[in-house]
Amino acid sequence: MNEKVTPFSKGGLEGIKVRIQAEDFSMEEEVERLRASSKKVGAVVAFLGAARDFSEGKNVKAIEFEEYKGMALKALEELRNDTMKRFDVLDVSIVHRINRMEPGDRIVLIVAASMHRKAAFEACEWCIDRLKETVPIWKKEITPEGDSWVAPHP
Amino acid sequence: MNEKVTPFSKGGLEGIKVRIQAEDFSMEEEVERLRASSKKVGAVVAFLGAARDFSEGKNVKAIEFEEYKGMALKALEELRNDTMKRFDVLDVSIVHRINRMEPGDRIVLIVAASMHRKAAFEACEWCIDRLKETVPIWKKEITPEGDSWVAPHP
Amino acid sequence: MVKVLFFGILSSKTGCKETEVELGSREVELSVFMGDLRERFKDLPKAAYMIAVNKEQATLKTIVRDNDEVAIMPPFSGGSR
Amino acid sequence: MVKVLFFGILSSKTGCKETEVELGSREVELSVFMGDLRERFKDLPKAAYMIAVNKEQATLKTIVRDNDEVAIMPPFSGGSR
Repeated sequence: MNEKVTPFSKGGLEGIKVRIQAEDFSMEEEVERLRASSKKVGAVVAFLGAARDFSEGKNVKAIEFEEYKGMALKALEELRNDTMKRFDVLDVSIVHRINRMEPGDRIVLIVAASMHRKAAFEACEWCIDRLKETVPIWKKEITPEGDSWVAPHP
Repeated sequence: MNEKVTPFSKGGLEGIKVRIQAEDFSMEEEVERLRASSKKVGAVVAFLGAARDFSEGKNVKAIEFEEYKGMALKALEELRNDTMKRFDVLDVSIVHRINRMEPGDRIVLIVAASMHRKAAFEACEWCIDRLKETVPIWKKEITPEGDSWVAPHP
Repeated sequence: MVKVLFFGILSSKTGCKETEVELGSREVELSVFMGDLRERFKDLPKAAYMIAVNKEQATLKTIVRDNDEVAIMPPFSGGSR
Repeated sequence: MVKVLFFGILSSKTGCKETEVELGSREVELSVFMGDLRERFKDLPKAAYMIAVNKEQATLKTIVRDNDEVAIMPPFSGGSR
């Protein structure tokens, strides 16, 4: 195991399950961590959001994410708690990257583990929808003409 | 890349994206293969089905999957095609393991890649629901008292 | 010879995974073929979840002839729970 | 001093990411605080998506006092498209 543990607000496993970090993450590691947490796990659903070819006719070279440090991680923790209360899941983890990202880079990973698959699908989808509404992170586009903040999209 | 390519019905990439095999699979590898297939990929949803603690009071040591060889893989290929026709996804892959499995073992992986996340969630969930109806694979439970075939569950 | 395969619980019920049926040059509808088979395997249920002839889903009207493969299948149970 | 943070597009509109406001020993409702701030930053929109005081979501009735941190936030845009 080469766990790349990054700074997080709480010590212990809880903190590992909710992270904001510049580095890339390992999907296998995140999924296995959740799966190994209980023998009851029958289904794991993972959502991976990636930076796709940006341009809609624009000359976007990269994107950059900024967080409200201190509040964004707290919001992610609340989001995880809300998800676990709302759905019949055994565990949930959320990783969001910040700073500069180029096309193809992985931005966000949400993993939900449950006994039965329906709950994991629902939890995972709800969680990413909700993340966009509740977590203070903003994206801007980097172009040769300068940076511009991106209006949110659903 | 240490791709463990197992026998499949067609050569080339198509075959790799639909497999029935005894060996375990790498989630990272499957997801990256799909993600790398197009710069348009903005969302990847992966469903992992695992063998959970079997027993409901029963003394189940392991489970075993049997396929109708030749027909099961063809059914998986049709399932992949149907999923890609039905949803706005860029790519889909399906891997189902057979033979003996113990608690915690990974059984099935379905990965859907799309531009927008909704299609990937829908495709992935539809695909696993449908797999249970259309792919000739059967499960039995291995107990000290003998084996018994499992009635299907939704 | 027609090769006959029983899968899952049906192999337990019939006590057989694979058998052969001699049709000679006769060609019969699957409904007839299944009727004859039930004479031999009394515990074979009246309805199967799916029957395939030569790995293609068949109907009771499908014609069975020499060298065909008939697979008799109970409901599938792939995937995790 | 009250620390004031502008995020995302609001930092572009105000031309400022972080500033300070002197309240002395006064305690004011956030609505008043924001009114005063708009005097200084004419391009600050009337409504923000969220305002937090000390990293907790605030309402226009929330009291702001010395040493508080006020963050003024436009709609979030985390996640992938």
